Amino acid sequence: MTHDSFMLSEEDAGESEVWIAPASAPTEDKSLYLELDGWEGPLDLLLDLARRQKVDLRSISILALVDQYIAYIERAESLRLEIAADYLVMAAWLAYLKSALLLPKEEQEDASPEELALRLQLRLQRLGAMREAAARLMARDRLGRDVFRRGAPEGLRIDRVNAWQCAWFDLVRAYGQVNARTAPAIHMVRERPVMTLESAISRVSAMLGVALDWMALEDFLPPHADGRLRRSALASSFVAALELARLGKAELAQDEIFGPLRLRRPRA
Amino acid sequence: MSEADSNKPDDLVRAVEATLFASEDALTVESLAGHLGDAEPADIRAALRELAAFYEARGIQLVERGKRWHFQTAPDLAHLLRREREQVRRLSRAATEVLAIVAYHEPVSRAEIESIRGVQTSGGTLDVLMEAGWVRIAGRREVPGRPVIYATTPEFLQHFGLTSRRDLPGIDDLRAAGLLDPVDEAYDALVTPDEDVAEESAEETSGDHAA
Amino acid sequence: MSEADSNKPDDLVRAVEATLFASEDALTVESLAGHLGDAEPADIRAALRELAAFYEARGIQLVERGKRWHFQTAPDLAHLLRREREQVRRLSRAATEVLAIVAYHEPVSRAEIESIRGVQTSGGTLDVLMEAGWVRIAGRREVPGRPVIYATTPEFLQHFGLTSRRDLPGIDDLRAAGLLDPVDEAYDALVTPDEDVAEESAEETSGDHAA
Repeated sequence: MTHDSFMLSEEDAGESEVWIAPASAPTEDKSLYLELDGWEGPLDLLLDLARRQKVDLRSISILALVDQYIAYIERAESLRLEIAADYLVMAAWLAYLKSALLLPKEEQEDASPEELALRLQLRLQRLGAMREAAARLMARDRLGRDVFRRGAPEGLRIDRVNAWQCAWFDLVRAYGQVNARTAPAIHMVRERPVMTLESAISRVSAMLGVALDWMALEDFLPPHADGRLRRSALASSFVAALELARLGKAELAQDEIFGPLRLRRPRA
Repeated sequence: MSEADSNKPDDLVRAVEATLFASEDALTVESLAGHLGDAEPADIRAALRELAAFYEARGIQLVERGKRWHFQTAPDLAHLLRREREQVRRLSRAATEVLAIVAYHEPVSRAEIESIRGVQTSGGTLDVLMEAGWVRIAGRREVPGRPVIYATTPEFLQHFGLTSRRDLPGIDDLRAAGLLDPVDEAYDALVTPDEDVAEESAEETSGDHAA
Repeated sequence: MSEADSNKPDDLVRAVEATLFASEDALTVESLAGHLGDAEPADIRAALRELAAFYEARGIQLVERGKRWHFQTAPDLAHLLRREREQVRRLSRAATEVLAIVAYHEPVSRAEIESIRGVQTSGGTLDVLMEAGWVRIAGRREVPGRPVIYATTPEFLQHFGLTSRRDLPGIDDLRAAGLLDPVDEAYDALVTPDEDVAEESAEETSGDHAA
């Protein structure tokens, strides 16, 4: 029997949910032949034949079993049924076993025929036990067939929410690390654009010399100073204005708090 | 009606009841504890026992299958529910035998399955059982060739209504009779002069077949 | 345990109980009668009433909605079905750095963060900080490309036990040392005529974050 035909016979056997052991089928020869495709291999057939002896598997007659099997195969051949090779191999082996069992006992190199017979019996017992176990298993109250889970469960769900943790120290240290990492680059370009007090004093006093009237402090700043340079220039120019006023070289006016600061040359 | 008065379970019992009832899957004590905040596993086990006893005679039952708990209908009502709700896939005879062999012998390799059945097992048979969720690959045997070994799953226990593998029908008898041992071991046990082993195994073999 | 003795409903009640439990839909009295053979609708109604009363105080309840009956989890236990589980997770080093930069320099764009860190910042990092509730989007910078700018939240202050961002340790010392000036900003101040950027960023850095 080929691999494929095994598959086929499995499909066919699937028709009966709780598998009924062929042993319980009628023992009539004809039905036996018709079931040929139903066997799961020669051991399966042997087990079924053994069951027909209606005794405990431990006390079956191996000789009778061998005869039954060989007779079965011969009848199948006479009916021109296709018989898979492994059934024929088993038949040949059983014929050998039978002859060995019948011949007077001698010293043999191979295992003794009694040992072979006993091993065959043990195998049949084991397969029989699993066959029964399978039947009992299939006959249990099965979920989805005999007993049922709830038809429409609401379902459970756990939503995981991350609770992030970060310690204060880790935060500060991380910042320190960022700075340490970028510090060398910062040193390279840290030179700031500034206007020194000296240059502010000279610029403001020079511009006061030509101014005719009040001028806002901002007007004294270098025209192209932007950003930080402008802030520096503003601060320096303010201090320069204070210094010039102290020296009597400038007059300062501011009409309101935070109002514009104005500057002019002192009236002579 | 009057029953309701004497029928006020405590909060944890109600919570376990509701959680198992709502769950799509069977739940372990641990996963129940996860759902029920800081409930102690011991308390949950007590609640499960209380519920199982409470539902015992009802149309719904609380059962344990492989350390997982779920509600299901009472088996004796199968005739009412079976009619339209047959969901169980039909298994081939080969597949049922292979399933039994895996269940009773696990973990077991394909070669061991084949040596019991005396026939090659088509790959499709094991695939069907794995697709059904009843059999899984349980690793490899650390022998030459490192063959894959198979075992059953919690779903197997659930489906066949087994609390654990020890619940498998007749497994104790089979084990005692040596019928789960390989032929070689059984043979050695039979022919060694140590008569006790042989006697014992023979007795129990004949004993359990009547059962 | 002893409850089981006094808890033996009659057959019809058990059958109704199991049928409703196993059904995927809510069932009318008529469809229940159909399932349960020749049961009288009146008997089924009585069974339903008995079951509803029986389950009233339990974790499961039998309810009628538009003449259809079904079991459901007790409403007061609904919170068990959708549970939030807090998972404590430590902020990664990259995320901690980004958080520190946002805290010290806010409001700050992703490009600015990257220029300060000297490495690219994955979008996921800022997402994590926003999920944690510590960083928020604070608008867009009014410069070409209008980049999103980020700032810290009140939850950030709370988590780190700060009254205001001024409490961040060492910020004044760091600023005095010029360590807070990102490389590019210092350079930009020299070469770009766009005064607003520098002004704004400078103002907001020292501005009132106590609010």
